[in-house]
Amino acid sequence: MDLKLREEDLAFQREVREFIDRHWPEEVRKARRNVGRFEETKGEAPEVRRFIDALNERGWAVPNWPAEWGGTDWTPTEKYIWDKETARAECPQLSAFGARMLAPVLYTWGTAQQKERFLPLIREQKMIWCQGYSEPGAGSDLAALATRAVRDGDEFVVNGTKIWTTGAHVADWMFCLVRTGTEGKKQEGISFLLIDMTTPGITVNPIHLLGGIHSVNEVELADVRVPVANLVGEENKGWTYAKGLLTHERTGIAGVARSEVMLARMKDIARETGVDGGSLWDDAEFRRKVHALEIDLEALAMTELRVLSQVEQGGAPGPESSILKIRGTELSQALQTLQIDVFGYYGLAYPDQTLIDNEGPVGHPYGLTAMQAMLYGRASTIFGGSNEIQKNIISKAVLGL
Amino acid sequence: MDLKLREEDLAFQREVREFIDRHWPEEVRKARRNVGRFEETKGEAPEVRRFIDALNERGWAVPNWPAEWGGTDWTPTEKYIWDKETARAECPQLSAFGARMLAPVLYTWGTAQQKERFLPLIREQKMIWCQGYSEPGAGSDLAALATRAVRDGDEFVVNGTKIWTTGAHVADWMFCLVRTGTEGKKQEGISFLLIDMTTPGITVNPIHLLGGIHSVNEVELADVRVPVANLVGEENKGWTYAKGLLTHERTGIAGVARSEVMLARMKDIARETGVDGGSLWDDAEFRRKVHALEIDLEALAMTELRVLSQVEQGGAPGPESSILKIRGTELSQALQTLQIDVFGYYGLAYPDQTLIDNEGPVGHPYGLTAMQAMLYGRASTIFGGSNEIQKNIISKAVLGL
Amino acid sequence: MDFSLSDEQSLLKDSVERFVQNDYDFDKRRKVMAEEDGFSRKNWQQFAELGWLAIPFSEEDGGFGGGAIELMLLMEQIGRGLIVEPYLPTVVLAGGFLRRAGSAAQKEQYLSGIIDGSKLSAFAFAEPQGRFNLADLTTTAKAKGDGYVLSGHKAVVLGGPSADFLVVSARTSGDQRDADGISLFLVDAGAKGLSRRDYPTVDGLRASEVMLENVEVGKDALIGAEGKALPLIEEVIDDAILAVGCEAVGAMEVLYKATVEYSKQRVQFGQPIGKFQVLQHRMVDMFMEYEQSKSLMFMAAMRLDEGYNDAAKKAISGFKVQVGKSGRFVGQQAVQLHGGMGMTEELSVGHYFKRLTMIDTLFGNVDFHLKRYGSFD
Amino acid sequence: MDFSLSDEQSLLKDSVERFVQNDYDFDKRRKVMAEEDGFSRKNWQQFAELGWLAIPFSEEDGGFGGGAIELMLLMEQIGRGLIVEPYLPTVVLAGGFLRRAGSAAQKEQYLSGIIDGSKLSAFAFAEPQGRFNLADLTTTAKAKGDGYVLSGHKAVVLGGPSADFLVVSARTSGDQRDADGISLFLVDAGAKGLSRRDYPTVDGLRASEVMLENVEVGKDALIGAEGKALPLIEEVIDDAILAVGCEAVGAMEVLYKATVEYSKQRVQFGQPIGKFQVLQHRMVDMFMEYEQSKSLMFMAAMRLDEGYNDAAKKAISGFKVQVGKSGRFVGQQAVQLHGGMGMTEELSVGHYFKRLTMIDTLFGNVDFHLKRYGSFD
Repeated sequence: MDLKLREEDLAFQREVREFIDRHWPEEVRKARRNVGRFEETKGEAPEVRRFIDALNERGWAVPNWPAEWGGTDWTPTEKYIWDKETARAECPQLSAFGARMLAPVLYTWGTAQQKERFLPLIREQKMIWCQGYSEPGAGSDLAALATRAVRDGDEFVVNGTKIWTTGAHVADWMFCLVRTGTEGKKQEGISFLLIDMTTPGITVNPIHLLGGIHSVNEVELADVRVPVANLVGEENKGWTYAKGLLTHERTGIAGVARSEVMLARMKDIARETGVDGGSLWDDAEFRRKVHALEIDLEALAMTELRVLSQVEQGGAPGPESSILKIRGTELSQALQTLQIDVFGYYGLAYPDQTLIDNEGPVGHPYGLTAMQAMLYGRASTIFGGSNEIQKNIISKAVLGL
Repeated sequence: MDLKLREEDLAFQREVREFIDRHWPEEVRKARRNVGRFEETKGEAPEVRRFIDALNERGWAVPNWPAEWGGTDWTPTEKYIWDKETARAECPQLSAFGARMLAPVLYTWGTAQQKERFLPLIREQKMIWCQGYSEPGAGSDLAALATRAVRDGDEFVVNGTKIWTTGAHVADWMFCLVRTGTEGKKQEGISFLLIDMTTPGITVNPIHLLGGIHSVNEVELADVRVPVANLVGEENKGWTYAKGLLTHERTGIAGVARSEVMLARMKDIARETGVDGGSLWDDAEFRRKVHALEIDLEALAMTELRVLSQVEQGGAPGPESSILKIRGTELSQALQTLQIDVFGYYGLAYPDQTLIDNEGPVGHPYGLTAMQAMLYGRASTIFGGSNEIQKNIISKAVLGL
Repeated sequence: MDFSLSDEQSLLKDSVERFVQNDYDFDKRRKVMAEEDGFSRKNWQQFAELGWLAIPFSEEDGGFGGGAIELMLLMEQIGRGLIVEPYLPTVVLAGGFLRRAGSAAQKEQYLSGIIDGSKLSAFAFAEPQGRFNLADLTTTAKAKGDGYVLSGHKAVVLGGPSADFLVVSARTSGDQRDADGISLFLVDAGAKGLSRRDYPTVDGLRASEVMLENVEVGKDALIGAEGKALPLIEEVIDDAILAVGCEAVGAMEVLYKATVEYSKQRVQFGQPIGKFQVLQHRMVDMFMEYEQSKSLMFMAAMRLDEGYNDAAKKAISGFKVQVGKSGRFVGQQAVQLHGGMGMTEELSVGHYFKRLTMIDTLFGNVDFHLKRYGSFD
Repeated sequence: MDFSLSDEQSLLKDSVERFVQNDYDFDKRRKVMAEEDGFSRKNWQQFAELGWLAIPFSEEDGGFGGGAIELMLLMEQIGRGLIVEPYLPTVVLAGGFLRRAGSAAQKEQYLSGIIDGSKLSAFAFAEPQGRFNLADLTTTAKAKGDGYVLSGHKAVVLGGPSADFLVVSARTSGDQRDADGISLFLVDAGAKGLSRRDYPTVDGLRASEVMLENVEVGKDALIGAEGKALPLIEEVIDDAILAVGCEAVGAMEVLYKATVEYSKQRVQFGQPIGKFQVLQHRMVDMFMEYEQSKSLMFMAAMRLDEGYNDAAKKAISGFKVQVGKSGRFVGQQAVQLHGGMGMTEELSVGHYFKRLTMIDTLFGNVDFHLKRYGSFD
């Protein structure tokens, strides 16, 4: 038992760091640090495009995919190092909906044509996807979805409403769960469809989240005609694919590296924040809170390593893997909440990005980002299976209750 | 709206204080302060007997009872002052099972003979009672009780087992819920019986609680014959009486005055406890915890006053009365837990009372009492309707869920 | 010991309650916030007509003679309606200084305008370096001729954008954090050398950074005695803490009740989510936090009315601690239990959450007031 | 990065696990505790035969050469079985000093006895006034002739009643809380001038107040260099913290699993209480606290094995903080969910709860170690 990286892993780490320093250099990081990034916007900044192109050139764009579609043959430790280093440098990531959520479904259950058509575009981030799962009546109870797809010749005619669809307003395509059968349990009769967002009948209505962030949408589908060729896998088996996908990506789910970055930045800012002739960092009570969270974070990081190590040994992740999402989101929310405390009265100040662009920030330049992170972060314990649902699952699957 | 006591209330307060100073003087309080009082023991200390006699002489033994049975005509404010002053001086109380729990049932639903026979003895604490409610299979689900009472002439024959019976080993009598009918809902068919503990067929088995405290027992009833004259109220209506009783005594349920005494003592001891050349009270983190609990306690005290004021105005207690027990027990547990922290390593030391009597305390003289309070205090969120059950009740009765 | 309201108090409470119910639903509030000032001048005139702007002022000054209880009743309803009109900066803060220490001339010039609704104001006290320390001032007021010259940077001045005049704390002597040497000045918003940067705050109010560059004021701009303003500032801020605390209590009541209602209607897994025990107990916890906060609200108001002393200060800080903790919990859980809907700007839930979060910061957060509370031990 | 055990480590773990399972059920434990010493000398001999008493000692010293991982594996099982035999005071504490700083003669006289099970020991370090400060010593050791004379009061010496010899910290120079001037001495339990008051601790162990009145020891009783013992004490105490922390992790595992089992069997309101969602989530929380503690246990042990430096100290303090918090929560909730049964001496639940509560105090509580953790930042 030891925590040391092996020599070959250290070499890999050096390689990764060199790549990042070249393609996502310190000055770019700094420049982007104080930009609220919770809005989904059409198009990318040129530096982001360059980084993604570099990833593709190097063959590192989609480390978890099968090698034949551009993935790597990295060991779990190497993947862990990659995640850690890119998070530390706050590198841009490929849009998760295509690369992390849809792609595994496609390369596992998609047709040859679907794979060839979509996977390269996803890998190069030239096609942006959104996820059509939730519906107004089907939130935590996802399988209660009611959007209907009725076969008409070699097309499905889709009618219904999707909600909380992140990035639907900037997406080229949507992958979507639709009801194609009504018999049996509600989990049966669900199919997995790929829908071109330019198809007639689709209306995207923006939903503004706390802080005015526009990231999610309501998507209305009225007689939207989708070629049968865009059905993934078998009809009525969509639930299986979606569920497989929900448990697919364990690495990084706890957001440890992101939280570590946030914690370190909070310490830096507290050290620079003057209070009563000293700094906020001199305040024992503030330090106590930071260190209490730091211990929680170290525990979570170690839990993640334990899971990683099991996977590395070829075993299945043990029960401790189930806590990663719950504890990860609780912790990031606690950090986000404490973080705005650092700014004192300036935590109240909330000029929007345009205002900042024109006149510079009010208070600390990181203030807006911190506030938006806190507000947007409340979603982390709701979306993607609320923490209450996660606990139901652990209770049943792990504790056998 | 104001918090000031009226002149007549202040006069009453002075009267109460004089009474206490005379009959429960400072030197007696001090002498008893460090004695663990969580064991139920047969007989009373002479100073306790003297105090109870004085109460009876003055007519203050059972303020809440109807005047005809020795109660007072105090206003709710006067009752509040009484509770507060006696708690502050840590005066002995009449055994709650007789005076607070059984008596209201008796003077409300008992026969004339029952009242005359039992109420004076309870008031004078010359007859000790225990409560036969819980059973091995009926804890939180009290109505599931299975102890049977079968009518045989002018007697009931009782068979079954009661558990968690506080003081059964020192009690003269037990009031007891028994099943006399099996039809309808489980709440129906329960009767309220008074049982002489010297009746043949009763076996009391001690249960030792954490810390070796002997306070509760298992009581086996094998063919115990109870005269029908000892049935309270109607047969099969016992649940109604017991339930009425459970909500009867609101005043003091939060234990605010007891917690205030504990908090003040903890501060005193912390001020006397040396740490690193100063005192434990100089430790900002310790003070922070104490003050956080003090604020909670002030809130609870005010909530209690709000309820009192409603009752004083002749109204029914509002929804806020429901939180008194939950918050009161949470808070006393938090105080008990923090309190043992004060003693540092001596919190580990646990000589029993005999050891102390022979050789004096190890560490602080209050250490044993504090530790026993912490251990015994864990029961406060379990017994008498667990806090989980309390929340179920509030959820339904107050929130309408 | 008496928790009942006088007839006048009941009338006041009913009047604000009615306004919130009839004239300030969430849609109307949204429209009001979209106005140029970020609130409605028409509403403000109505407040004046209803007499609300006169509440804390003595009858001699043309007011209603109300105390902490009246302020509590009003602010609790303001919290329930999430009212954005600048009652706090104008009436509680600026008005609080004028009624306590304003000269007859100052009262005539400014206080009458506050009462009749013609003048808005704000208190410029915080500074970028000062965090919650009211005495940490780098803004200076130097004697010049018969008056003073003010220079400095005042941060996050709530109500600043629409203020006709400001009350400004500045140092007339002493070092940066000295208790002595702090003075208060009345400064007209249009004064030469005064510039502002206006912006919205997270909870939908408006604030300004106020820059003072050699702003000249006369001797008559000084409120109270030169250099002795700190105790007065502390007293007025304690009023303001009571005010925002009461707002928080009102907001918590709305949130816990709205959550209970939502949970009865929202169906998931074939039943209303209010049938799930975990959510039931969570809502019981929200209810208890609200009730405990309300209890300390009563205590703080009653103590303040008994007189401004250590017991009152302690009660105020205790109340602020409770409201900070409870408000966070109730706000966060209301969002959580509303699911995605709680995250939207469209529903009111998130706006209450934001206001509660901000109230924790205003005038010192939980840590700050827990220490202050302990300092009276 | 490797979380797997070596074959030897697996054997060790299995061996202790088997002992706990087969030879240390709750009834046997009760009998053992009723023995005069409060533990079983027979068990202790078995530990010696199984080689457990040799684990941390070098092969040169007749030991097994184990490190922190081995200690962890053993202590975790000791925690699961709530084993009362004095492994901590004898092997971890006294043994820890001897193996690190004992002279050849001292090792021969004392260490061999620890390894073969013939000698028990204890570390007398705490004092009535010292709380958790290892350097706060009023016990003095004054040079006299060729040796020293010790006087003072040592508090709550765990394992004191059965110790054949004690390791005692005392001041040879300096003021009461100086880091410098602290020395360690080997003192035979029967030494003239040494007296004890023995008592049980809350968690069922035995401890002593040890009074030293002019106890004379030779120069050869000194462990390590005179006046320089504090860093050594800190290092050995950190070993002990790892040890009790691992015990706590073992105890938490037993508790959360026992609670889950109980909740499947205990029927109330017509169903097993494990079907109530609130209790389900509570048990999930218990499970998570256990897993997080276990993670930091691994980290602390691995850091210690990398070398005794600031990273190791920080990991130890972080682990102690986690175990303090988690242990309290898991212990309290296990009692709560067991209802009345959890309150009884008869069931094991309450005993685990008591041990977990006490472990939070041992060697510094959460507050103490949170501060120490922060001191490495």
